[in-house]
Amino acid sequence: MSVRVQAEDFDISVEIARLTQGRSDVGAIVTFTGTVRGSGGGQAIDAITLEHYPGMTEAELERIEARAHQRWPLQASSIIHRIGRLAPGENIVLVVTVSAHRQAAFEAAEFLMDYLKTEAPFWKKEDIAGGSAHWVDARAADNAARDRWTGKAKGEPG
Amino acid sequence: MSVRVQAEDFDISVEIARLTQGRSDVGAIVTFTGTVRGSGGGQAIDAITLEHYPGMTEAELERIEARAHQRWPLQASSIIHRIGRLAPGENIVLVVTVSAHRQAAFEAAEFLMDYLKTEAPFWKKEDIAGGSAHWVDARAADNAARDRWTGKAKGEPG
Amino acid sequence: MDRAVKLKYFAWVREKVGRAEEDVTLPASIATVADLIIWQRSRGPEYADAFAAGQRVVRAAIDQTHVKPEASVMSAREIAFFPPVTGG
Amino acid sequence: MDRAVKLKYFAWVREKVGRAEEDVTLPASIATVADLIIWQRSRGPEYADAFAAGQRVVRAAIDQTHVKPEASVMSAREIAFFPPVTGG
Repeated sequence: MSVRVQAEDFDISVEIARLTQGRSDVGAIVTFTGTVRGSGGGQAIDAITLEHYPGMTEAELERIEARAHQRWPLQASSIIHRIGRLAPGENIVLVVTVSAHRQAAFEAAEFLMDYLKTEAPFWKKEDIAGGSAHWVDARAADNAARDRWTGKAKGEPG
Repeated sequence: MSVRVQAEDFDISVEIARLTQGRSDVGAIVTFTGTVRGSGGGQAIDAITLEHYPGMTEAELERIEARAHQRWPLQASSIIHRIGRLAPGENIVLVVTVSAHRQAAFEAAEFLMDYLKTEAPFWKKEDIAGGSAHWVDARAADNAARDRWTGKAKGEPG
Repeated sequence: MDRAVKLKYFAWVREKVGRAEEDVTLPASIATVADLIIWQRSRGPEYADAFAAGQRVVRAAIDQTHVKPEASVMSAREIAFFPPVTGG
Repeated sequence: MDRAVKLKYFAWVREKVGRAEEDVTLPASIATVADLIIWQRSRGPEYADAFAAGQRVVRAAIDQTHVKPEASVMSAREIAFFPPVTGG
């Protein structure tokens, strides 16, 4: 298990190698990469700026990751989230899950993203082309995505 | 859309860049990598050998990919499957899906893997440590995974 | 008994309040996060604005764990206020 | 009318038959894949073994598309036989 909050970009192949090197029990690796879209609500975006809550962010991501490991037979996982100013096309977040079988790897990656989106203390500000800036509103769809995991497995607090 | 059957290994970062370079409408990239496990049915494995049906394999993968694009708003996707002899830990297959939103990217990647596993003409032989070799049997669980997509979306042949 | 706590603010809550953090002494009457939010509104127009009852509800964390409005602040050392999160 | 078709074999079907492909002329009586499988069984012990009715059912493709046993072979140019697929 590993959690990182950083300004720097990441390389997906390097992160996968970190988790799988020297293992021969791995059968399935899923990665999710979130990237900056060039528009939001119909307006062109110059950049986004990601603010976070140092300390709580890492603690919250570790809690989310531990819950995924309780729920699925994962051999390894990693969450990396960038902070600071990011231009369209740049990477924001990477989740990697490693398991013997694909179903566990897929489900755990979706779970990690659904909880990260709704519980990890990050906030996104969009710089609109032309000068104005605004904080992105939370989406009800993200809460709904998280809530589909509730009660699905034994002992999962939801 | 892109489909490749090859003996050579692939680099996930390179494959993602191929699909996303120069785009600013991408928000979500999911990759699935299948790798050779070091044991099967409790026995240690020296290597696997992947045989395929040249021509039909590519055609079938393209049909599967086209169905995913009909069903989800994907901006790009890629399927790479290796053939020949592969040692434990080596990559077998890569699926990449690119979309504006994560739900579509996740679902399409799972769909591609479920159909690839049950419809793409590849066959896997395991070389057991010590000398014997046997063809891997198809798993009922893979058919069940594929069948959960049937009738789930409009116009999907299943 | 009055208690010293660190308050932290993030995103538009931070911008409205005009600071990222401050050390305050909570009146003994404040038992829950909800009590604290009502108290915050009384501390000036910038606080009244940030903590206005409305659709953009401020969330809270005590000692770096999410809490609900009814959570006790009795043993809190650090209380943070922020909008619903929007990472990922 | 007799028809010339290419037959292809993969994985353990190929190993049992002892060849990867062959050109054959199908008797006019063979209308479906199921008919063809029955005919194959009559072509020698290696075919009888590969196409034995049993749990390890051979699958078929006509002109590189999966087909069911009742599919017509009337206009087929290439017919392939193989075990259930196991890639990925």
